[in-house]
Amino acid sequence: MPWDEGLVASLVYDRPDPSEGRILTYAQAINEALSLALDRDPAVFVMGQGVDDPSAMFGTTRGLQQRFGTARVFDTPLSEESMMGVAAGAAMNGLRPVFMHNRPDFVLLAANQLITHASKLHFMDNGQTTVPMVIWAAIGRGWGSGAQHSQAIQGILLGVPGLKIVMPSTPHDAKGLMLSAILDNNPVCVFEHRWLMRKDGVVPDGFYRVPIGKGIVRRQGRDVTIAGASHAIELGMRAATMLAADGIGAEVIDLRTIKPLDEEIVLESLRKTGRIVVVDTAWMKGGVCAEIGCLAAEKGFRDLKAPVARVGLPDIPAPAGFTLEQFYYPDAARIAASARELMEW
Amino acid sequence: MPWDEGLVASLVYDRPDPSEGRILTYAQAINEALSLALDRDPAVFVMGQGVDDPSAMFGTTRGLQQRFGTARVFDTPLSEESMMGVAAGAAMNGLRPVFMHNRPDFVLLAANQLITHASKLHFMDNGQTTVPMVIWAAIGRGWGSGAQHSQAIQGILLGVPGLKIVMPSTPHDAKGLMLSAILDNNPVCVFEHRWLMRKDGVVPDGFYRVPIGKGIVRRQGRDVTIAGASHAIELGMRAATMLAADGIGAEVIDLRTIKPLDEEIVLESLRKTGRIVVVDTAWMKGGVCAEIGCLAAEKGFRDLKAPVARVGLPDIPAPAGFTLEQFYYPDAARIAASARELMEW
Amino acid sequence: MIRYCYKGEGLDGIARLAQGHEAAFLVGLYRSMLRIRRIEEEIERRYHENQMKTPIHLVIGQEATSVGCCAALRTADLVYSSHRTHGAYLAKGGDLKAMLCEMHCRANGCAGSRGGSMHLIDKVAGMAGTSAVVGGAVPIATGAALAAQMKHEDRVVVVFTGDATTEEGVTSESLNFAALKRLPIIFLCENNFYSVQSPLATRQPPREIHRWAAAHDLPVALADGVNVLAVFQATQAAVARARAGEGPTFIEAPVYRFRAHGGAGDDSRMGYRDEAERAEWERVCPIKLLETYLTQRGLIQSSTMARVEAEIRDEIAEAFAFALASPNPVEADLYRHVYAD
Amino acid sequence: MIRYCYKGEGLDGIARLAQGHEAAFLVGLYRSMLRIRRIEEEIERRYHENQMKTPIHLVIGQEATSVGCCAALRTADLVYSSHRTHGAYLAKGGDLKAMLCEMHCRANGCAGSRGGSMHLIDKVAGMAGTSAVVGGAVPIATGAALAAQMKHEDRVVVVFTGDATTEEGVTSESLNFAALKRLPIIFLCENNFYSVQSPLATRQPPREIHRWAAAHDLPVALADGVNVLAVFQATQAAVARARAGEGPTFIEAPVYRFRAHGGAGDDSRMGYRDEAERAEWERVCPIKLLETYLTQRGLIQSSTMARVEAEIRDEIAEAFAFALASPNPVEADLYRHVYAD
Ligand SMILES: Cc1ncc(C[n+]2csc(CCOP(=O)(O)OP(=O)(O)O)c2C)c(N)n1
Ligand SMILES: Cc1ncc(C[n+]2csc(CCOP(=O)(O)OP(=O)(O)O)c2C)c(N)n1
Ligand SMILES: [Mg+2]
Ligand SMILES: [Mg+2]
Repeated sequence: MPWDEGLVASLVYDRPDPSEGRILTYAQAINEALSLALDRDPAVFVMGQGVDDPSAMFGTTRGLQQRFGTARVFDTPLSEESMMGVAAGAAMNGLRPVFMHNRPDFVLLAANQLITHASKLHFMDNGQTTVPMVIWAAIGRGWGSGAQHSQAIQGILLGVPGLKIVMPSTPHDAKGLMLSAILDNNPVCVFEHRWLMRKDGVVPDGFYRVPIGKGIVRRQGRDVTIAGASHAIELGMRAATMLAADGIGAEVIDLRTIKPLDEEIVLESLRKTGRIVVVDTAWMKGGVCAEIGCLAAEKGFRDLKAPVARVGLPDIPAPAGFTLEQFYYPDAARIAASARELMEW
Repeated sequence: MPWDEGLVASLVYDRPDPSEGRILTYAQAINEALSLALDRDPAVFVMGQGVDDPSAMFGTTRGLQQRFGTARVFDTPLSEESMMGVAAGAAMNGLRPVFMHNRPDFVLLAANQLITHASKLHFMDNGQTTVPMVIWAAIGRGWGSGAQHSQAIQGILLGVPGLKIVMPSTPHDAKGLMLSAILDNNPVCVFEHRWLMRKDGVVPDGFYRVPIGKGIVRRQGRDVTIAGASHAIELGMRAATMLAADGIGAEVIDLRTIKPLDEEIVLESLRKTGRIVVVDTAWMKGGVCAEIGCLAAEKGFRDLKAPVARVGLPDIPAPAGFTLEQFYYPDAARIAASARELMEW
Repeated sequence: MIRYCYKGEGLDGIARLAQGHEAAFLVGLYRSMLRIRRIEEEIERRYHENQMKTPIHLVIGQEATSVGCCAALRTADLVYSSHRTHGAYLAKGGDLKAMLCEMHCRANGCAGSRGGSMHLIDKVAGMAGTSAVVGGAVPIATGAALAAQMKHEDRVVVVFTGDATTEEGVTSESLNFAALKRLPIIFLCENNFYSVQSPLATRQPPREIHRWAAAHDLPVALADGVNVLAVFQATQAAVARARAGEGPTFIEAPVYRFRAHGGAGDDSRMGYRDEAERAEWERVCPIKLLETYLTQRGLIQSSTMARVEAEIRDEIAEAFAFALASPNPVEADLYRHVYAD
Repeated sequence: MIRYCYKGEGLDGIARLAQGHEAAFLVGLYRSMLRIRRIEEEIERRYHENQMKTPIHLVIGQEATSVGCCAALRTADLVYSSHRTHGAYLAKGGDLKAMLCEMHCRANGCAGSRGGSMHLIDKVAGMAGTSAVVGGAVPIATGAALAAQMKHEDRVVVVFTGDATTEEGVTSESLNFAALKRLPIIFLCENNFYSVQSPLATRQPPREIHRWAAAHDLPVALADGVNVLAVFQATQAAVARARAGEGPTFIEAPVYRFRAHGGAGDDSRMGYRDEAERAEWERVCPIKLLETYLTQRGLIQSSTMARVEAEIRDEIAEAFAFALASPNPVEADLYRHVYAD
């Protein structure tokens, strides 16, 4: 199972019941969203290193170039900063680029264009220009990706005004949020976790949108809230199952969008449970965990029965080796343990 | 008072009592630190756009090239990413660069070298190489700096493992922390606020260090903790004076280092006051405010008598115009109001 | 010591290129440059009054590049620029009142007091945007050219850059991409030999900037930047190529700024450049050169010149008065347009 | 369709450059290349066993660049590289066992199982570091050269890059800086015409990479990348210049990778490049070429060849056994070296 394989197939998922509807993988759902968007609107185009490769970005771009042509689906030079600016400039002039990166680390090469330009130009121009663009990146981990090929950068970008960030956890949402992101008139980062690419799920046919900025309750519970997005929900759901065995009712909140954040869904859940574990695939310091932890203490303080808990990456770069990775990345057991501690507080 | 002037002289400070010792401005204190470091160790050098200009980076680099030569104090091309890598490469090979930027926005052009390389190489190499370098930038605001020339990026960098960030608030600390940063064997960001450059203070002669990672209590109080760093302390101290008039005792904690954070000094103060207002010159979301707010709810929960409060920038890019700036930036009154609310909780 | 001397043909160059142009066209260029100069001078004169709480980067001395270039463009063509944006904005037809309102931080500024002098924009005139980050506008303009190409629009994009802008890697990346895709874009590099107070020689090895650009596989030109007609001609050729689908061009135009990098007045006395160097370039002031040519040939009357000066003076006075009488933004404005709907 | 053909002189080139070299030297180069090839083949053979949980970027087909270049260096000289690092590491004298331990995620790996195959390092051998980010090592190596210059060390730095690396703006920036400061550095660009599965033509306009580099004002060379002696010679000339304080050199060496971008086996059948193209280049396999020359001239005996093969085989077997028997890291290791003391 070398490299590429190892990167996407590290989890085994329960297969959904096909009687519930049409089953697609997460990667297929993204592919369908891109295809629909390209079809509906000639302004949409897809760019990125290797989007027309045979490996097709985990399959998400499979067939798009054949169907929509090389002008609308094209490979780029290795020039992340310029390409981000090119996407922004095209967006400011009537197009809707989807700029794809197979690792989020490479988005950092374009930090200046993303943070200081694309996200702020609409404000700076007093609303005269819009910058409708999607910055897609596959976040992930494992199989030796190490410190330079698996940084989850959502925490770094959380403080950037004017930017939106979505992190879907299911094939259904991957499609619906991608469509929303493409139709949004702002730069939207769509961060998808590699380990979800093979996940199956029921995906409606045709066009639909999952709203940006709205979370969803994945599981109801009265004792403790587990909040997160993307792959963290996978872990959170498993932790909830473990907790149920101990008689602890965990409510799992899938934020879906981490900026702008659906504060109300978190506070609402907290009103019920009074306890919260924030889970993120990125570093805990100054990121999503910190933001939601602070939110709980700021606007949900009256409901808090125990300290806020965060489960994410320690303040350490990602190690490359397999054994070290096991110590580094949080898992369901760690989330459950954290929740149990809050129950005993 | 156009532009340059407007940028550094926007505050009027109380002059310290000269009988307490030698008085220098903040900029002079930095100049003295650089000069001492260059003198003590031939491995130290200073690079950056305009470090040898007549305007000498607010005076911080005045006279250095004349004294230490063009090989050790030099101007650079406009190539932030490469220069950051050059500094890292030099640091990995026995030198101690101080890389100066007159605005933090420009550091973002080098995000890849700073975040993905300089900060992580020591870890990735299993400790075989060290990357002792200082990334200096003047943060600031005002006089039309706007969205692209006044971003305070400490919140963005807070989650980066392997990096240190110091933000001195007094001339004394500016010198002592700069010397510590230069002697530190890690990449250290030294962010200095423009509005402090003219501030006077007592600065000891000769070599001394202010330890990285240690905060300091600037004012004692029993009712509410105001925590922050850099220019936020200026505002916090004034807010404390206002609060004292209402009979509220505010304890002002100058973090000095925001990464690694002196958690203990915050928690210790919280044990006494049970209330905290976190103040930062940057965005509140996912930054220093969020991190310390979360910390309070995580490790100081038992002491918390009221919600945590944050005072920093709203989730909006900086406007350029003077009138809008007044609505945008927090001031002492807002901090005091925030503290009063906590008292009434 | 004069580091960077003028190497053009001066008046002879103007005379040579003026052949075949109508007098009215030449006078129009002259008027355009003079107008920019007078606006800049007035901004400079009033700057110490602290009503314009914004950085300024004057183009005094560099008027020929903006005017020569924009004279070869249509309204539908787009111009992007960097921090030194007044010249491009005005030459492309940007609204003077909106510009001065922006500089006075008024609600009706061209960017609603949110951009400041480094972010002048006038979409109607085709002044599409700027970046205060050196090199920041280069890929954005390249993206605008990509949009024009993909949408089959008959539109050329120009991005004004400085000499130092070519040191930013993003410029190399963007030249590569523009050449690869044969985009309808013109990179107009105003080489004024300095970046703030740093001379070219401390930032680049001794090479010619347009030759460096040429290595990215696109046509390049060296145009005398004090000769408005040379810039016009080079742009015209580049525009023709772009409209014909033949791709990008890089134009280097050596120029000199007579004032400080930022703010009012000259700062040569601080020592980073020789006053004699500025004096040499002032002898080939682009406006003076064209004026000399026009008057020597009798193409402009002194009465016309006086009228032009008066018109400009009145326009400027009115625009400043308008700006000073304009309203300040209110708090609610701050919260608008963070996100687009 | 063959997009990128071999344009060198093949065997004739070897024969021409072999003049004046001792047989022992030539056999040494041959042995070095063969050793790298055999190590890579064994890595490839075992990769599916999942013991090496790390990405791999094989240099099979590209051995001549690493070996030819490093043969012109001293131990004190430093080598930096990108993700495709095995060749440079081994040619520079990096420890094989430490490398294989790293690839097997063992505690005694050359980076303590924290770097993986893209971060091979051997400070004793002068293999100074790598970056998994394309272009990431280029400015770092430039900084190492700056350090050598500032410390007056007699040390040359080499950074290995790929063709796509020249599209990253940081490479342009670094060439500019190296030329400006006349740094003792060699940029060795292994142009294998592809970036992952993207051919050069979709990323750059039709230009020659070394000519692009030359525009940054530094000497450049084009060296036949399958001819180990051509690479040696070009490096030697560059090293001499660097040691004499005459500054940097950029060398482009056209080569071909016989395997997939990453992982084991070739992936040409996926369609992004023609198998015939690979076949053409396999005819000028750098090892085969030199072997043919050596045997034709009687400079190597078949018994010697057999002995070399056996030695290499034994070394490899032992190194793998060592790696597999080596300890895994423990949890406490994770917390070490986040910050340096
Ligand atoms: C990326 C970046 N680095 C530094 C600066 C600071 N800065 C503003 S203007 C300027 C000079 C740029 O020189 P050039 O491109 O030659 O334009 P000129 O000012 O000479 O017109 C500099 C260094 C900046 N704005 N952006
Ligand atoms: C900045 C960056 N962008 C993209 C990648 C993904 N990537 C890894 S290797 C590679 C190919 C680079 O091509 P080249 O420089 O020609 O080297 P080669 O692999 O051909 O040896 C790419 C695109 C990366 N590692 N870093
Ligand atoms: Mg300039
Ligand atoms: Mg390649």
